[in-house]
Amino acid sequence: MALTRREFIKFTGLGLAASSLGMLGFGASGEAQAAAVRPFKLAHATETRNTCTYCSVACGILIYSMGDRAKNALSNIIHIEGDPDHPVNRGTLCPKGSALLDIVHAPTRLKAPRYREPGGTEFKEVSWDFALDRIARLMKDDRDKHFIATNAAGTTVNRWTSTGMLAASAASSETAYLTWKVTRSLGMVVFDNQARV
Amino acid sequence: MSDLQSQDYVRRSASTMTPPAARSHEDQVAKLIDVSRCIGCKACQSACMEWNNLRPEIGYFEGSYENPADLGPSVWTLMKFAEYENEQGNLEWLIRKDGCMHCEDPGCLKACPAPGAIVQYANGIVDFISDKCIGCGYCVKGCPFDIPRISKQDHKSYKCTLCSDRVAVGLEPACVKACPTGAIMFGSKTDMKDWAGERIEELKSRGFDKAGLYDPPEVGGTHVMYVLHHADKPSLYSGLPDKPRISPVVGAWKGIIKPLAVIGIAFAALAGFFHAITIGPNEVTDEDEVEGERVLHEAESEKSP
Amino acid sequence: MTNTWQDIKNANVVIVMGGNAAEAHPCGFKWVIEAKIENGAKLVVVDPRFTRTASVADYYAPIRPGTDIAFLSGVIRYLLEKDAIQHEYVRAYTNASLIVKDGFAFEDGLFSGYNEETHSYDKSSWDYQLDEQGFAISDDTWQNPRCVINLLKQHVARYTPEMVSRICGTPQDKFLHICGLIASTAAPDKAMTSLFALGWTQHSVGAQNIRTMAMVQLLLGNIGVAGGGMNALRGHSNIQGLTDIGLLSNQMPGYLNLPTDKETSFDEYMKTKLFKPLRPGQTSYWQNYRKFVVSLQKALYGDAATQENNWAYDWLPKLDVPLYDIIRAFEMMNNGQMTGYICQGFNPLQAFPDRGKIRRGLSKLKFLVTMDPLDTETSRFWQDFGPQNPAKSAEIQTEVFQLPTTCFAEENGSLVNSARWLQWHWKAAEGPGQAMSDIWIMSGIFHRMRELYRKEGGAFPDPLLNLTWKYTDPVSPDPEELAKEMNGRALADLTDPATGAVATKAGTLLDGFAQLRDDGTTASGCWIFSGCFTEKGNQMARRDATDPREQGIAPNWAWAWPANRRILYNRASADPDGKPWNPAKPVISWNGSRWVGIDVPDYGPTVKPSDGVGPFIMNAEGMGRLFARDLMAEGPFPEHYEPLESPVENVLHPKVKSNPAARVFADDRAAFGSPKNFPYVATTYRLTEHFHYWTKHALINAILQPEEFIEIGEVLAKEKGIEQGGWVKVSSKRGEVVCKAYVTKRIKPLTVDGRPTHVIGVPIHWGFTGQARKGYGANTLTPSVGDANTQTPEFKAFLVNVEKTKAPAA
Amino acid sequence: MTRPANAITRYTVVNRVNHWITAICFVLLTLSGLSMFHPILFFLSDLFGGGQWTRAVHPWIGIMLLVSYSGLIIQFWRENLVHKDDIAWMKSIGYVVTNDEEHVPEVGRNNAGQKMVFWSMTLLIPVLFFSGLVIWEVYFGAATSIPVQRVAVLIHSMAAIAAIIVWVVHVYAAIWIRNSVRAMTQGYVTPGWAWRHHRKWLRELAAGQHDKRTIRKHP
Repeated sequence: MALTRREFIKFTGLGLAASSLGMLGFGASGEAQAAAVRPFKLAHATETRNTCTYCSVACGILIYSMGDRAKNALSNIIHIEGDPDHPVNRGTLCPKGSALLDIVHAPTRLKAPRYREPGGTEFKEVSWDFALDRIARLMKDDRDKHFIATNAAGTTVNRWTSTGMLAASAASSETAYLTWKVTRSLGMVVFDNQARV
Repeated sequence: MSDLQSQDYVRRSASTMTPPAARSHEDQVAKLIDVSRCIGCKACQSACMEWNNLRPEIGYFEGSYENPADLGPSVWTLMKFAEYENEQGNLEWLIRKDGCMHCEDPGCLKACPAPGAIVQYANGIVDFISDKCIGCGYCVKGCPFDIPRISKQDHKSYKCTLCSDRVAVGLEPACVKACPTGAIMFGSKTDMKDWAGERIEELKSRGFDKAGLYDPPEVGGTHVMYVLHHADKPSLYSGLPDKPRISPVVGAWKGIIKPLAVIGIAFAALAGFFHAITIGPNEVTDEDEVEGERVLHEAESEKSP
Repeated sequence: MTNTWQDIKNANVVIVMGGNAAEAHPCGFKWVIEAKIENGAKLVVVDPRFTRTASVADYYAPIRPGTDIAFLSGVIRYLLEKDAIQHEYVRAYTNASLIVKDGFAFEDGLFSGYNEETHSYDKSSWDYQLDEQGFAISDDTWQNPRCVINLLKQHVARYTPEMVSRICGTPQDKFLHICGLIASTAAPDKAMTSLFALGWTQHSVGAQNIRTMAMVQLLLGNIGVAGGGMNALRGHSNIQGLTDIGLLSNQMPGYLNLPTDKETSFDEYMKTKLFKPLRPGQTSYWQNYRKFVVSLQKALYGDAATQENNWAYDWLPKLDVPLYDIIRAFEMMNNGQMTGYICQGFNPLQAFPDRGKIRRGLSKLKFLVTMDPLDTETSRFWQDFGPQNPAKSAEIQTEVFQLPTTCFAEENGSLVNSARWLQWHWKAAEGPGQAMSDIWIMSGIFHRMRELYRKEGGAFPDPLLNLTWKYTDPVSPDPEELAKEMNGRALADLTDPATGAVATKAGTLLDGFAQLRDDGTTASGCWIFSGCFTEKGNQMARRDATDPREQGIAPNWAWAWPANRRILYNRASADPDGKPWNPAKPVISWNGSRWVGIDVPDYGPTVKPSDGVGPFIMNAEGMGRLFARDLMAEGPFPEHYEPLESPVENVLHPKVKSNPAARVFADDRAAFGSPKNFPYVATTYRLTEHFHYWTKHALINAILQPEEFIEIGEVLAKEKGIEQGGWVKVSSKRGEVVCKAYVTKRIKPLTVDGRPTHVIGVPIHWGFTGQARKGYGANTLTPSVGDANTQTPEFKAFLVNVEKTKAPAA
Repeated sequence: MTRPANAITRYTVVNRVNHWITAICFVLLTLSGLSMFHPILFFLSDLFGGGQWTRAVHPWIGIMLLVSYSGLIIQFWRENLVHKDDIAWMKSIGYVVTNDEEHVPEVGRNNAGQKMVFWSMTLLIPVLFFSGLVIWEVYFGAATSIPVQRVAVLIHSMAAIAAIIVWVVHVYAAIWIRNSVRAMTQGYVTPGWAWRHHRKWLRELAAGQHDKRTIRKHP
């Protein structure tokens, strides 16, 4: 077999360090084979298939979380990368998708319901019950006050225009459907989503 | 026969070693960056930061899409953008992913004084082993591409590892996987060169007569290669060196100076040694003492009234 | 998208205009690169800026923002003049041959029937001449001057290359070169794909921008074929799904229209929806409209929706105006007509035009509820953040609820991508702290409201009390149950009408919308999703990526509506005899007894080619429309109208400068600036490093693009003494932004009507919450006016001034 | 400390303390510097607590050396000025190395060899200091360009080698010329030593051309 390039380099001692040491004839080689590569961090992480939350290319993603879903382990997401099986993205992700981990763990993720009083300068944490009871009360009061059952012509129109809803275009279709049901059952018509922006 | 995910060392800084030869390392890995497919989206940067747990400081807008402003201890790859008006007066936005080139003949490794702080695996990856790094910055001086950066936090040198932790388990590097347009490919160096050949043909068919592969022989070739539309002028791409080579100054310092130094110092020491055993010490004799005393006494008596 | 992302690789020409696919959809854009490499495709980019898409283009031409219709009308003129159209396709599959009513006319920028007072058209003349049977009259020889194709030719005759260049600022040679590239795909076996997004929609003529290109594509025979189509790249991950499910003021799930005041009864409503074929033998989904509506009502109200109560028709709210879109909502807020607003995963303070108006509107609410995983600007509109949000908290009486929600990684469910694929995803971890799912929160509000109405009574509680809620866990319904409800199920045993045998047992999930009935025996929450979750299981969770012939269909990956069809109008991929136009890339073809191929036919599977049923089965004539009849607000043919804020007059018809059918509220009109004070054209856009206003919360993205800036050409920068990276003040009549400048070669002055016109680029991503540096937000500058059809705000063309300024005090 | 009654003070306490501070710094710098210069000597870094410590401490010792050596320059520059005598001494270097002092011209306080050591170090230490600053990564890594740093590192290592060779000569000379070490440790020499090695200086001393205190005073 002809001399490969690697062997050529080895034999000719192209490396200057190696050559000068070679001249002296000794050096530290004993510990050369110590483990060096950073351990692979996903070895036993739990893999969950998901879809990127950002744009409508809808790249397939693999979410890796610490913990194997055992009863005593609370899963924590440690890494997200592209799903190589996905026909569109084939494992790739854009700069937003590649950084999904940082949106999941953003310091500005909200962790508790908060409430701001009229004229207030700060939010204060409140319980879910307080928030939802109060919201339902405000909505009902407004609906009862402003609901339009019939228009000037006497036609039944059953609409409520004084409270509006903007729906989330990153929410799942199931969330969207449930939102639609609730919103429309209240007669709400000021209703939109991000389709235009 | 391929052992592309090998973790065997073939080079190790500041050490002599016999590369393990029993295993076959016929082929090596390479990353091919096809700038003609690159859209500068920074997915590679993002994926690199995410995988390697790197989060540099949030910077400022500084008159370019280049962010952060420079490579750094926690910026191992960086998209560089150059607005170039060609001879026809048409604008070309030349975007290049900068980062470690994983030279076959790595200047950093040569310059490094700390045994084992820089290693090269049999697959060609040049890796910095942080716990052995002493932070001297010699690798910075050894590198022909201006890549390594020393951290002010831990005074260790950092750069792209070519995701050696992923490659070691048979995965492609994070940037390669993320790249949306396939501008970054990964595989054996042979395959990458073949693929680059096809790409260059295609580019030539689109009128880029000077398209070519950047695999600079001056550093023994690299394990990160570029397909350039203007391979005749690599420096158009935000200063990619036209002819990268380990600086002769570094060569002298890490090369000829070392044996000369040893010879010089050893010669001085040996000269002394042999002088000592041949000629021996120069000792004051009793006569000297007498003479000395005499001179002093004469002087004192002269001055004495 | 009419086609799939991967199908882009089959194109011969890819035109990116009205979008910036490389930056906004990098992973989808890979298929453009594939087309270039594997199919030798040419990539053409037309954009005001030399974008990252342009950086890999074969050909780039600049264009002034808001003049795409002029450009594309010029293309149509070129195609007709050079006869570079696919004749057989145009003749058979478009309405080119149909004869238009005599009353239809176009003069001085206005179509027939304009009412100056209402800024709207009486569209009765915008239609075909019909024969006694009610079918449109046709002249296949195109001799009749009232043929659509002849009227079109006449309409676009004004758009000469000189005129295009004069309006758009695109150099003539570049325009003509692009015309040539486009024309090359008129060959039956060649295809061009059009990739677009907000660059076309966010104009006062947004819908017409898209229509014009659709017409180009029809003339070239590029709709329905592999590598062709009109591909709206779309925005958010489930923007398609929310549109499909009708979370819009005038919509119901599956593109069914919410009733209006005029539709006083269910019968009246159905009358306007009745499908009347305009060509003999034409069929359409819309024949089944009643089945869809009844099945929806049964899904919503169950046993309470009966034949007797007209399927609870009166429980649906009815509209008195065409749209209660967001621009109108904020107009109402500012007028004190609104009490409350719920923003679910939506940040209107950043996202909607005229930020000052948005802030004033929110300040007038009694209550605001935000539901979001992140700390949004909207939820803090009342807080003083300095010049970026100068709010006087004490004066704002709005009660604000900031509700923390889980995110994508913390829930199960499906999303619909722009290629209409419904893809299921799985939860990976719990949400942080007390964050709860939107489903839990909406259910919580619903239960509390229902309880209050039960206890206290109140305004018309019937729909609320009768809404179906038969979920295993009513507090937090399982997404799978909701998906099944949308898919639909049989409420009684369904018999095959031909044999009388029971085909579908009561209670079973339906296989598709073909099984829907209008007698109340089926329920389906979203007819187009019917088939997504059948007795065979969750079709959206399918993961077989097999792709026959690697043509980019992957029919067994997830599920696509309608009926798992991947390429819409795919009948048009074959010639009238059923033979593929492009034998190398067939989609479906007629095998003598039925339609076969790699995709589900968008057509009756056994309808013979000789039956002459048109391929565009959503349309009453079964044809692609070069003449839109009465479906567009501003005319059946596209016409160039200047943006509401524009630096020049409309050179085609000075009297009618801008979209005559645009809806402009008086206070918004007063906030338009003139070119005298605001001489530069501005356009807003996204950068690839960020997703709207979310990713400034993600550290990596904040690092990748940390700070607000604008882009300005070298010539104007020099004129204004603006340095690279220096500080500038950009102002419009509505507000000002102080930020840094990116002086670039990528924006060049355009010569418009003989005068140099400068364009300023304004990326949108910065606000005052999150990790990136604080910014004013591009919507500080933008005008509050929408497209005449959709009310999509005109973010892409408006007027500003720019001045050098000093760095603000830290 | 006992000392003979006829002792002549050659180095004062200040001289000696200063010298030995310099010497310690120099040795530490040599050890740490060599450990970073040549891989076979990397083990020397263990003396300083490992490579990181060696790298960190080396420049600080360098600063100490510069300051310390400046003291020596101030104290000794006059007596190291070059004279015609030095040339004569250089010419008779053969007799010097063979211990044949009688054939060597009479030497003043310092011979030409000693002066060469002094001036070599006076040149090399600032060179080492300034080239060292350029490559002091922690503080000055960004102050100069990489090509400049490359040159600096080359200069630094060459200067260091030169300094080490000078040092070897210096150390050997001290051992070779017996009782020189005592001069720098205890400060005195005997009249005989002075007669033998620095006869001219002895005569000058005797003639009172130097401070009287240097003779038979407590050093």
